[in-house]
Amino acid sequence: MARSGAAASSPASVTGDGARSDATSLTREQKLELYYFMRLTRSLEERLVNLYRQTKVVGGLFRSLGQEADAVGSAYALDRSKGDMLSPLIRNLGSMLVQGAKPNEIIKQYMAKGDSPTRGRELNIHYGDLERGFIGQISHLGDMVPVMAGVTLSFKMRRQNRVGLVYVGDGATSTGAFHEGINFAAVQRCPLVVIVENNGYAYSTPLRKQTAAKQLVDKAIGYGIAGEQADGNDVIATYEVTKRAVDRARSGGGVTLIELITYRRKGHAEHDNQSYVPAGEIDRWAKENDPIDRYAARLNDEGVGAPELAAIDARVQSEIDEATDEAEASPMPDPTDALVGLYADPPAVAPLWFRQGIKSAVEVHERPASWGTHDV
Amino acid sequence: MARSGAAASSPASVTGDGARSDATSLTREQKLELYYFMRLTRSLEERLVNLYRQTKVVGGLFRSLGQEADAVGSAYALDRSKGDMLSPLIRNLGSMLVQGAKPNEIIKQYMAKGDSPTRGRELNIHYGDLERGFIGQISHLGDMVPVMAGVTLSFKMRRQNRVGLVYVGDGATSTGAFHEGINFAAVQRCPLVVIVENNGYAYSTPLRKQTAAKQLVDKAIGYGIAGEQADGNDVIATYEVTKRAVDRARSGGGVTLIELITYRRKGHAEHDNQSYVPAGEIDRWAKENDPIDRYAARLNDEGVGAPELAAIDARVQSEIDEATDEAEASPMPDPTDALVGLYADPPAVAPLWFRQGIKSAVEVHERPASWGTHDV
Amino acid sequence: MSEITYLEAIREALFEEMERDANVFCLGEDIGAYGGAFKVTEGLMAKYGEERVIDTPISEAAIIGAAAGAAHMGMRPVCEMQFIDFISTGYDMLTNYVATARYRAMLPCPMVVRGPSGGYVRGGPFHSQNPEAAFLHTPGLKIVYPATASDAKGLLKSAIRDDDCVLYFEHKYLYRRIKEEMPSGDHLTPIGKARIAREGRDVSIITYASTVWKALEAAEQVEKEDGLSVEVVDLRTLLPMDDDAITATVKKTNRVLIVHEDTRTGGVAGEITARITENAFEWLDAPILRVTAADVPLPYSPPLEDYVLPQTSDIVLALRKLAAY
Amino acid sequence: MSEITYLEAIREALFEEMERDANVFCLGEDIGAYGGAFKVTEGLMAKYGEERVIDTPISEAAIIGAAAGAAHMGMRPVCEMQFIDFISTGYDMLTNYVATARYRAMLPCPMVVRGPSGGYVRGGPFHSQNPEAAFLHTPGLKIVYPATASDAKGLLKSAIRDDDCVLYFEHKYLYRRIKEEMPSGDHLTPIGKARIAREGRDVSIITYASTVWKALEAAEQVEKEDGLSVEVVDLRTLLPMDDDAITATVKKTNRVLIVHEDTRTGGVAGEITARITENAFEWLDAPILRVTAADVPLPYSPPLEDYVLPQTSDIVLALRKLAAY
Ligand SMILES: Cc1ncc(C[n+]2csc(CCOP(=O)(O)OP(=O)(O)O)c2C)c(N)n1
Ligand SMILES: Cc1ncc(C[n+]2csc(CCOP(=O)(O)OP(=O)(O)O)c2C)c(N)n1
Ligand SMILES: [Mg+2]
Ligand SMILES: [Mg+2]
Repeated sequence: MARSGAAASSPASVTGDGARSDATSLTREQKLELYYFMRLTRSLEERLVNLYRQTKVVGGLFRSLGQEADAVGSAYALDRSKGDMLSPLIRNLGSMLVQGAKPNEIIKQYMAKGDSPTRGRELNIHYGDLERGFIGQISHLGDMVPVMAGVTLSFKMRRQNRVGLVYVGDGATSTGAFHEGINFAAVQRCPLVVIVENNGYAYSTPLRKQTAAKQLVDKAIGYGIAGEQADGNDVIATYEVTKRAVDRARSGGGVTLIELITYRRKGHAEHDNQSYVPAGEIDRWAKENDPIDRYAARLNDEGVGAPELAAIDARVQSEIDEATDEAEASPMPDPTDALVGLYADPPAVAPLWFRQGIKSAVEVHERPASWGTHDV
Repeated sequence: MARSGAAASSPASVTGDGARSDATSLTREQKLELYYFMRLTRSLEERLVNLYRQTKVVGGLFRSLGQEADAVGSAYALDRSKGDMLSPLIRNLGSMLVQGAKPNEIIKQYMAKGDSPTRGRELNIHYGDLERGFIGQISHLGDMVPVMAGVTLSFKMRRQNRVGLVYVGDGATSTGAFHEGINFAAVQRCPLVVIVENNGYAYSTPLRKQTAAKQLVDKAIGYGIAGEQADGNDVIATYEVTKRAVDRARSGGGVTLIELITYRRKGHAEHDNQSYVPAGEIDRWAKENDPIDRYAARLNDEGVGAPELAAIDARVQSEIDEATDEAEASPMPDPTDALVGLYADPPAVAPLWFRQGIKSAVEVHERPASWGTHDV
Repeated sequence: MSEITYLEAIREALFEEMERDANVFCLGEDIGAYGGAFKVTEGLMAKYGEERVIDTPISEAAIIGAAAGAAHMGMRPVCEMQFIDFISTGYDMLTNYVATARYRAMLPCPMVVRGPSGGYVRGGPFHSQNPEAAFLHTPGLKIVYPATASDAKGLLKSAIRDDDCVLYFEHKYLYRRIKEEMPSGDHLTPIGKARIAREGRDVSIITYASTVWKALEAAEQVEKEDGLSVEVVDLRTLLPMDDDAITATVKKTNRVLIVHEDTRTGGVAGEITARITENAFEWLDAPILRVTAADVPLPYSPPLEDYVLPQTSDIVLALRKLAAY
Repeated sequence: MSEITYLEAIREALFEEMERDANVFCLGEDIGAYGGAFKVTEGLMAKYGEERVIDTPISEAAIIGAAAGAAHMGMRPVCEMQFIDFISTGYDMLTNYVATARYRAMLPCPMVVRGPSGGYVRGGPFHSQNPEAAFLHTPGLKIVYPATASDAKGLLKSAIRDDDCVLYFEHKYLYRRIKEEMPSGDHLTPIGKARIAREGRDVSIITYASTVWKALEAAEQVEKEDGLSVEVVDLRTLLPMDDDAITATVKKTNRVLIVHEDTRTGGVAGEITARITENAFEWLDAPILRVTAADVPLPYSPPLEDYVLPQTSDIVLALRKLAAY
């Protein structure tokens, strides 16, 4: 395996005891729930691919194939009953599902429906819900780090027992916003976990063109925070390393930077043909290090039979079918809804003079040739 | 001494062999030149204080008292004959003098004269000269790091044997620009030396409110570059550590981050009363760790007699007197020069309609009460 | 009650709002023990502690982003930019994250970003900026820029209570130069409403911030010397713009001069002009004129700064030209 | 010669300029082996190598800052923003460092920042922006925004040769939708000169970029249906603005409609309006009207995006209103 063993390298600056895939306090039920969320993530994305090919998706489609363990395992370490919050990125569909996002919301978002969580304003999984504890990202990479520094600063100021988690990709670690945000949180000892999902690429850019650091976890010491690295394709290891960081944050120990080693098996978005990837690399990860295969094997070893997993798979399928039906039947937004909700006051922007009384701008929506050729 | 011994702590991530104040290949002549530049820096600033008190300085006045060794020793490690370049900050008057800046230029800048290097456009030591190899900074902290990454990238692309040096304060390490710039240079293995002048404060903010890192040199490993720390109040140690980094850069070894431990004995600018500084701290540094006193003692030990140093002091004084006379006699800028030189083409902006044919906007220049109360 | 300066009025607003609402907190560089580069926040940390008056690292993007995050959770952060010129490093955070939060993600973002703005103080190109035009173009933000001490107080208090992000620019030339007795009680200046700084019949000057004072000076001069009656409208809020007040003054005098300290091209005057020609074209008896800074970075040497920035004499010249048209 | 698309024209300009001048190099995210998010730089790295076609980390401020540093030393960098929306994170670097370099420190800064701009492609609020107004306000920059394939090529070549920083916005909706035969030889479009895209007598439309095409469509429609003769001026360069061309068309038709895709308040139309009332007020027979996007972040769902962005039918309506005035 190319890089999945990185957790074992245990650099000087990494605290904790690295991957402990075997030791976990999770119950059997919780373990099956992890499986459920990973399967749901993958199958839901597969459904989106179908819809995309039917040209029912508006805009690009983003996959987290091969990264489901990283997303699900880390989010699972948060305590929803305590009001923990997370800020997902484009590969964190799994994290959002754990936090309570619903498949029909995701499909509606991708189909730009009027009753999608953003009412058709923002694309793909860019949405949030303060109640359920996740915050809608913007495209500008790194920007969510300062925002989550502020979210968790408010936890601290209000003496709340809550923790926040923010994801960044290997590429996003190069942004100024990442740096300013993590440093701010470190100084304030905010209860924040920063997960760097090192999936080897930022769009087409391999890690070595993104940073000269040997490993991204090496950045922790420069911020004076705890740093850990784990195998992001091992859902239990991911859960455990995140859980330690969440506990540390909750008990006043401040920020942890976790580097999860994983691999992006699909292109940046569906249109990307991955011509820049060395031959064989993707296959190797698919064959030797698929997080769901690995986890199913492990569960099997632990006595969970194939029929039990198949039952979960079936449940996932029917949930997705139902969600798809609901999403497809949903209406597109009302054009003039575009004017609503920019400010608390006034509640809507007035239509421009040439649109007074006009309800929609064009009768038929052209589908530009470039649809699907652009990214988040 | 509060923090001057930091060089001895030799953290795991620091390469090289720390402070080697005793071992140096500098000649006697060069050593005296170091003394000259440190003395020139201090005396020139003292002259500026006089001019400031006479309200002849326009705007704030910035001191590097106690940091002369850091500025002079590091800049001295560049090779001007090879076309090395540096980007100074507000505490780097000494670095600029080493690189060829002239006292009369500095005084003219502070007096906003028409024949100052920026013709009255920019304040204090914010100016540069490509010929002599220094680049005019802007106020926005951190921004010079990407710029120097680009300067040194051009050295690399053109197979030139040149090196660049950029200064940042402890405070400026928190900026996104610093992070993006140093990372960019690290990946490109630019021939760049980044000197972090850790003088304990950013304006009124002590280091612990700026970063949670134990030491700033710990940031090096996160960028995959060499890191060294040295006693910035020891001019020889500063020279040596910088020289190693310059040699590394010139021989293709890429970026080095050097943390120089020093102390800002004056306020952020002349108006700052340093009320936030713990009692006794400044005195302690002044008494126990003045870089010029320390260096004079060392030279004395090495056989340089007091008369020889006094002669240098006298030479410095007469150079400054001459420079002051020249600067005082210089004209203020011609008002309409404000319209010249924004673009290469057109060479000047046209005057606005209400100023056609008008040569100056007001007859008498009011001196606002807030002069001197603002910073760079 | 006694008079207080523009700067003291800002400070008073901060004290009152922090006292009134425990969710209000301040963050910025050197605002704590030091009291800020201009001492606006002096005494605040002593009273409200380090947790509600936060000295931050030098990172404007983080200051603004963290404020947004805290605002989502119900806090009411007030960010200080040490000089407003440094807001440029938070430009992305403000225009992309903050301004769109409610619209794209139903995230409330009640926060204020404030800082010393403007020139006439020999501050040079990076300590004299007027960034209002750079943000006028961003739906989702509100922008206020007070010219008087009572508006400085009233607008800041309104801004802190506003449920969206308000950029509050305070003019450093006015900090200690103007004084006023504060209206009694819980003084709020409404956001979005202009103020008639001087009534007049012959020509209108539309302006804001420092140049309100220059406009008033010029108005007085031409009244004395030319017998002209000049109306001066102080916009106070730039976004949303008070179209009613603008249209009303145009209909009254039929001659308009727009004055701002900021550079000319792409400045706020353009937007005002466009609104006037749309809303009151037929009432115009003369071209709309602009007196603004010249289109260069602001140089620091006194003769240069004076030449670049608009002066009272320029306004006088423009008023005469308009009156004679 | 055969026709090439707007996108191919940009690529052709890059190849020609890199061939002509060894100081020209490109830097940006994924522009190398991958050829860029839209494949504008496809083939460039294969031909000129990794040193002259640099895949950078995700750091727009560093890309722009490094370009400036290299430009000081005589290089001619061309920066790609993967989407122009990300230029916001380099806003400080551009407006404070780059734009002032020559003026404050005699530092030459010949560089280009380019990237896919604009909407009509369901890109949502962060992949559809038109940032021209945010920079119009910065003396020291130049801004071009071509509408045709030949201008796309000619302006990029001129921008690369310009001795100052040029922001080059390329409209992604036009990338593959328009084609044109390139003028032969070393084709340069002058910076600062507008283009008459269509001659007319009754009303002038002043516009640029994508809406040039909508303006032409509308012009044709009202010619057919109403017998109106509409002149369409494609500004091409926004900074410096071609006052001569603007004044000339106003004096010819006496009725002006300004159209841009960008949001209304603080958009470029305001500046154009101000210049017209200053330079040609007496020639106006009707108010200057604006057709622009509504003042909201651009939503992504088709019915919403279509509603927010200006459409041909809006221009038709405005032309009729102006003609009837
Ligand atoms: C500031 C900024 N610059 C550029 C982009 C364009 N962009 C979108 S995703 C991406 C690559 C992200 O890579 P990484 O952070 O590793 O996340 P991954 O997609 O691998 O999960 C880029 C360059 C962006 N969104 N934001
Ligand atoms: C981006 C930015 N934010 C704020 C400032 C205001 N400012 C000027 S100097 C300074 C403190 C700098 O501290 P440090 O980097 O440690 O340098 P020192 O003055 O100690 O040498 C601050 C906050 C600035 N110049 N740039
Ligand atoms: Mg990645
Ligand atoms: Mg410092």
